Amino acid sequence: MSMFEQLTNRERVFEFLAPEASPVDVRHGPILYLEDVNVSFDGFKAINNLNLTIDDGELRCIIGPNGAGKTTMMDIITGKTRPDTGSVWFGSRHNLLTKSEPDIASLGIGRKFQKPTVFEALTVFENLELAMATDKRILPTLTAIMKPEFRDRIDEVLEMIGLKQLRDKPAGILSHGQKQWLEIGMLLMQKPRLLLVDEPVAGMTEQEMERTAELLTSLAGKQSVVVVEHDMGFVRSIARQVTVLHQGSVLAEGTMDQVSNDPEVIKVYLGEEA
Amino acid sequence: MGIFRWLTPLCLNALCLKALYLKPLGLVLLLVLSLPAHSQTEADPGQALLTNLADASSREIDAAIEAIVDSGDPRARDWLDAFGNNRLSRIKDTGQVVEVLRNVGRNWTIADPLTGENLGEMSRRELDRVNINNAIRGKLEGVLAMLDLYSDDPEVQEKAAEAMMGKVNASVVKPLTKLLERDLPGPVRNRIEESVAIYQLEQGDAEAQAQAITVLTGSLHSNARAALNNAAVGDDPALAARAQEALVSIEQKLKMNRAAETLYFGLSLGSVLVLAAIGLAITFGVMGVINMAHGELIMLGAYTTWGMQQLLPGQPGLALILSIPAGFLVAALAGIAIERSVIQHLKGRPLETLLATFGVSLILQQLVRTVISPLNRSVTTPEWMSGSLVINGALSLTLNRMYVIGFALVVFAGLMLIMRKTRLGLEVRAVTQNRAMARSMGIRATRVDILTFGLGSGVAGLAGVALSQITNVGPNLGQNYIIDSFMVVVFGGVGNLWGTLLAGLSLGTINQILEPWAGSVLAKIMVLVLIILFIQKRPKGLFPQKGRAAEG
Amino acid sequence: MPTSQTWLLRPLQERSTQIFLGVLFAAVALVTLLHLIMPEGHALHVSAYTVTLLGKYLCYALLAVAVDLVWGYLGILSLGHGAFFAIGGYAMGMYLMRQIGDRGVYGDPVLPDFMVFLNWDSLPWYWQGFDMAWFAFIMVLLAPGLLALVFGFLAFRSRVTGVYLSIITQALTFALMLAFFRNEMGFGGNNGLTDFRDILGFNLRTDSTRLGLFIATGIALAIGYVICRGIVTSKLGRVSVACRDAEARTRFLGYRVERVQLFVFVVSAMLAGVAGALYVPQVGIINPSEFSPLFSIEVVVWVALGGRATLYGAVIGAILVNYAKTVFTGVMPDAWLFALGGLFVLVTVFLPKGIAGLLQKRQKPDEDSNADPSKPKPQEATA
Amino acid sequence: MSIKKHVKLGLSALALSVSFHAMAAEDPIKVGILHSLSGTMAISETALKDTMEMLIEQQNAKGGIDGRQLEAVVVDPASNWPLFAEKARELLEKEKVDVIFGNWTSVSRKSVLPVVEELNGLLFYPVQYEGEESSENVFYTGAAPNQQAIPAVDYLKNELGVERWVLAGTDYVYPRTTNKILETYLKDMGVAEGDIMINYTPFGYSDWQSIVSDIKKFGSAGKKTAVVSTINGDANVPFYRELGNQGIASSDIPVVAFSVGEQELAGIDTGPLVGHLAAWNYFMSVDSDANYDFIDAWIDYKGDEKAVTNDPMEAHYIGFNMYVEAVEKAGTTDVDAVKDAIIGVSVPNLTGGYATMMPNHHITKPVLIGEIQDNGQFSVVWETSSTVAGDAWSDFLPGSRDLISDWRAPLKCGNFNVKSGTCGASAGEQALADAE
Repeated sequence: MSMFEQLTNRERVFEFLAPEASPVDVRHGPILYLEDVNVSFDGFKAINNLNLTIDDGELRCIIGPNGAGKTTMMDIITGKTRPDTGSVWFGSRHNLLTKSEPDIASLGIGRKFQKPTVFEALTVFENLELAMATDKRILPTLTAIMKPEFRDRIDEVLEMIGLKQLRDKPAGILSHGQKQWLEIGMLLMQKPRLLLVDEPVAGMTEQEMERTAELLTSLAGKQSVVVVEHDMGFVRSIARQVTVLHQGSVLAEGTMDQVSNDPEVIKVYLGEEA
Repeated sequence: MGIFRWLTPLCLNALCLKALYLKPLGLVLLLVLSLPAHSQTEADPGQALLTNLADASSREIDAAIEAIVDSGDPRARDWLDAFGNNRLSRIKDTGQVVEVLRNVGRNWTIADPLTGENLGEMSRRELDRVNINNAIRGKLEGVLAMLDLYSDDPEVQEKAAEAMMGKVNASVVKPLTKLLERDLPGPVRNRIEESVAIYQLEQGDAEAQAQAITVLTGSLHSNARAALNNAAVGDDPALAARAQEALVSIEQKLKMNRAAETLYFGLSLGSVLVLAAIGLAITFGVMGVINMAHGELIMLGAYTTWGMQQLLPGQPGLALILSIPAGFLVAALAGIAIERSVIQHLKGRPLETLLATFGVSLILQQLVRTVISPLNRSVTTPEWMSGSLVINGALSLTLNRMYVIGFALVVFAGLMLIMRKTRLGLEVRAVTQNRAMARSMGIRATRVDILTFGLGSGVAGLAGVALSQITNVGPNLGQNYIIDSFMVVVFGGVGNLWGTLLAGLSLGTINQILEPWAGSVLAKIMVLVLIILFIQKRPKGLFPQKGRAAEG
Repeated sequence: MPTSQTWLLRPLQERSTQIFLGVLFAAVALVTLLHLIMPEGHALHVSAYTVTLLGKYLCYALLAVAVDLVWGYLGILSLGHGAFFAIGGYAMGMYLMRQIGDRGVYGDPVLPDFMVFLNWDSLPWYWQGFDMAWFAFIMVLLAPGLLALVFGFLAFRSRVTGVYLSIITQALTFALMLAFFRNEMGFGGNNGLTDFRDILGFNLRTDSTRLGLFIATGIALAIGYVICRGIVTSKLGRVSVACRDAEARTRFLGYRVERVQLFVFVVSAMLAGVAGALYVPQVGIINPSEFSPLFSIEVVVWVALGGRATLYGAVIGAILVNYAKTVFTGVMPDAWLFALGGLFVLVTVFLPKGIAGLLQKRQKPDEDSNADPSKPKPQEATA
Repeated sequence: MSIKKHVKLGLSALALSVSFHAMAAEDPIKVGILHSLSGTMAISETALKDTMEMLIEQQNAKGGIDGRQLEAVVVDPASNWPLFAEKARELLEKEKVDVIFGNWTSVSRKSVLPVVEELNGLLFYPVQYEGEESSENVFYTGAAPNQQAIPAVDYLKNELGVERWVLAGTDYVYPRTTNKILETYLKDMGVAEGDIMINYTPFGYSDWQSIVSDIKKFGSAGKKTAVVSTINGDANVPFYRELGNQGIASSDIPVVAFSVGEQELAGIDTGPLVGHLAAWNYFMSVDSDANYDFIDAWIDYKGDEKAVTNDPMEAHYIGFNMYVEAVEKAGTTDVDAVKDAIIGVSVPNLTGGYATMMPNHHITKPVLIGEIQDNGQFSVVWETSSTVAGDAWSDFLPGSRDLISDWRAPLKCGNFNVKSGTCGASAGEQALADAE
């Protein structure tokens, strides 16, 4: 990015002046565009001319063999990785490539990691508290007090993710599945416009999976959800639109049935699986 | 000036001198054998000469020396050497002049300079040293040099010629010029010509001076420059101008040499840094262990060298060579002990290892203080490592540093080999990349840890051996290097040996380039600040580690 | 604003802080009484020597608390906090030097003695203003704070973390030590600043002043403790812990990790500065050796010994180690380094949670090992 | 010293403890010894502690002072300057010692100074130092600059005809001050600015390459050049090594050192040093019976044939004997009485002469120039015809030119300004402090 842009980009230079999160403009439909995105790690092309659009309120599943670039794509969207070329827009106003992770998060993109990462030293309650969508600058955080409505909101989510009885236990003692849930809960606390969910059901029991499925589908509409998942069964149970990634670019897109009958897909992916 | 009065007669018949010098050893031996008899005849001239020398006041001393040389006595040279080395004493009550063979401790071993017979020990209370000081020693060197010029051994001649530089005066010019008529090895001839020229420049007539300048113009020798400098400020304007030209042309030559010199200094400092840091690069880079006791491991290596020299008195060279493996072993074992006793309990807590090993370093230091001594230990530099390799009058590379540079490179190459070519190296790299994975592939991570740490520590020991030739061997040796070592490793990029090499050498050179105009302290500060700023730009150093291992 | 108080007052409502403050004040009061009331030579009399000694311990304790704040709760192992301590100390020292006025051996009204005999003709600009107490005291906070701000800004912005950060903090204090050793710097070089006469008009060489400084230090420690406690029990404290344990995650929640780090780091540096400022008049000298990296490391070890991420642990650790030093240097001068070194090793290897850890174990054995003992209870959090 | 007492002492430090009852007259005379036994300065200071213990032992064998035995109280300030002040306070306030022998570095003395003045103690300081100080409570038995540096320079100038000067030192106050003094002194003697090169290096500096080569260049300007070294302890070994390796012989560019003594040489491979010079007020090699007896006693005490003696040890020897005599003269150990009694006391030194305590609390010393020998000893090549009295305030520093020190009544002032005719503040202010 050129020096000039650096200087003219208000949000980067005068961060303290920047509004916490200027509204996401989705009047033109899609909430997320990726255009001709390329990334390579010392020679290896992880993402290769990736083009992807997610509509507002859509629930999208992304599948693909290992190394297809699923996680890398999420890293790009959340600002962890910067692409070599291409553009990534959140709504039609925010160029994500110019923003830091916190900016992007406060714009309303929430992410759940492949490997569940919660703050083990903190209690379940505190984990959610930190995730809560509030003013996240230093002094407000320092002087923040636990308003009743906040607590209600948290308890509500606790209810939703079924960790009420573990409310004051340190997150460190949770089971793998429970951590997954907690992290989803943290996502909900963020009230994001777009949720990026990386392998949500890994290590979950059947009924946990079902509940996750319900939850995600219930979210769709209000928020846009992008789910990366290996578990075909699960995908099938929630998927409306499915995108198949292969070698860093979109191989096929459509309903589960469409893609699963797509010969290409069968060759590279389902074929492998079989 | 006056000192060389005596050389005039003596050198008119340079033969006597030559004879005196060239007396074949056998003959001298014969003489010595025949001495007892000789000394019985009560009047050994030597006795008188020595007493005269001993009694001489600073004014009479030249005469006394002169007398000894004139005597043409075969023992004269030994006497003068003894005198020069401060080994002549008088027995207080008898007034007899004796040569002190061993002057350590309360009782000294003395010998009779006339017969060479050992007179056993005597309390130093009973002895009265025959005084000599730098001034006299300087003159003495001139005399001995004059003698040596007649040697057949070119090396001796060269030394002598070197010594003559700036010591020439009226009395020796003639014999020197005579000497030039004989065919001499090139360097000797040049030196003599130059030394004569220097004299001419100071004393000679106009055209002699002109000649002198032409002779000296090429020379890089400091005495030559000194003479020219004097001439340049002299009262004869024409001469001064020419001297000035000569100086300018010399200065040109010097510039190059100085640059080369600075570079050499930089490399040698750099190689010291590399040596000190490379062991750390292994323990720190591979195992993520922050070993604050690393400095003390270096110290152990240095002390091993000292110990070796105690075991093999009189053979510092051999001791030094032997202490390379020994130092490695000692430090390696110490390192392994530390790993087993402390570090293995701190897996995955790198910052805690820092604290624990800091404690260890305190203990090791105090251990050395109490067991050995709080005082520094003296490590002697073997002949072949002292002095310097003379490229030309202005540029000479100190040998000990040159050896250290070489040693550093060898050690580095060795490590590279181990890392690249051996099974251990492979395993080590595997463990570095991904511990769990490596273990699951049947690599015994603990064993690797032990070996790695042993290796790193051993290398620290090697560094100690090298440092013993450059700096103090004392309890604080380690402290002085630990921080620099960390800087080098971090600057180079953790876990990357090439990085460490490059970082060490470049930091050393930068430091040496800055030093002349910034001063030593400021230079060091600048380097530190530079490192801090650099880390801001590249948080993982020159050569960052790739892969997930680096994320941690 | 009303809410801003709550974070500071919150600690006063939690029991651990109340106990801590209680013990601290009781001790200070007791010492004061015994010093004043008991006659010289009485078995229970506390000599001025002991008072000053304790005063020194308290300064170290405050420094340790500052270190614990960044290390324990933010996971930043600073090996350079001695630098902030020393800078605070120098700021105070400069004030004290100016107070000497013309009572220096050369009787120069303005220049300190060391400047006179290294014939400086005038006071360097950075010495200006230190004749005024208020200015000096502001500097005690500002100078270390500013250094921390600049250094921290550079470091955290470029996400220098873990070992690398520790090493460059070490480089920082080392560079400063070398710099202050230089006489050209105008800080008295190796001799540092000494021969102080009086502070705020009180003669430093009287027992009453010493007692006053001791009490002041006690109060400073109390305040410092409450501030730190206030931070760690606030939401910001929990964010810090979050940064410590999962930095990336915290970013994705929308927190500017580098700013959290910077804020806490600067606060901690200022506390360290105050500790240094109180330390100098009590020990009567400030010299570059306070910048020595080894000192900074030692401070960290105090914290480790007392128990990381429990502020009171830092206090315990600082006082214990330094008390041990006092005893050892008396009892076994030749061997005290063994004892100290051994202590460090044993603590880090066998007492990862330090003494505080032991205490907590006794309190609630069911405590899960993953959970950090420092974690505030929710009711505190939401009080 | 009994462990028990020290445990007690330790406890007292933290808890609120027993302070010892005042000494009755027949109690032993307590001699505090304040030398670092650990840390960086242990290298130099441990020997001084042993010396004191030896001297005290000898004195007790002679029946103590006026029948009172002496008792050594040893503490370890661990090379930590604030700790020096703390320990001094401990000695004076808790241990109630009658006198303290101690300190090596200037900074440690500076840090102790306010304490001894406040508590009105006695301190004997045995090391050569930069001067510019005269405290009512401190006796300086080491050399002031005019007892070491200036005579050494005279020697170089007159005996060796040196015209070009390198003043190399470690960057701390002693070298700084000494070099300032020498600079002025040399310039007064008409040495040109360009013929003086001044260089400072940090403590423990080990990379001398470029500096030594600079010296070499500086020396090739045609005039006889010498190095006046105030380089401190550890940095010396690499310095001399580098000199040797770059082929600078003592006959070309002699180095005269003020901080290299027998003890330092013990840790050096003396090969490259032979012929270089040092200026002290005592050398182990001095040919006097007093010295030989002292050495014998020392070697027996240490049980080490290789044990060496050095200048600061002699200073302690002199200081201790002066104290003994002063106490006998005053008939009491009362500090003020001793302070008055000791001025003018003169005791034999180890070089065959006498040392007298001057009113400025400095003593008279002979100045010796020694050449380093291959056996780690010095051979004396020159000495002052008579002893030199220590100068508290140098005549070659602008600030202190007009100051004199005289602790006798009525002047009783450590920094009396002869121009303004007033006594600098410290004494008066001290009186106030005492009054409170």
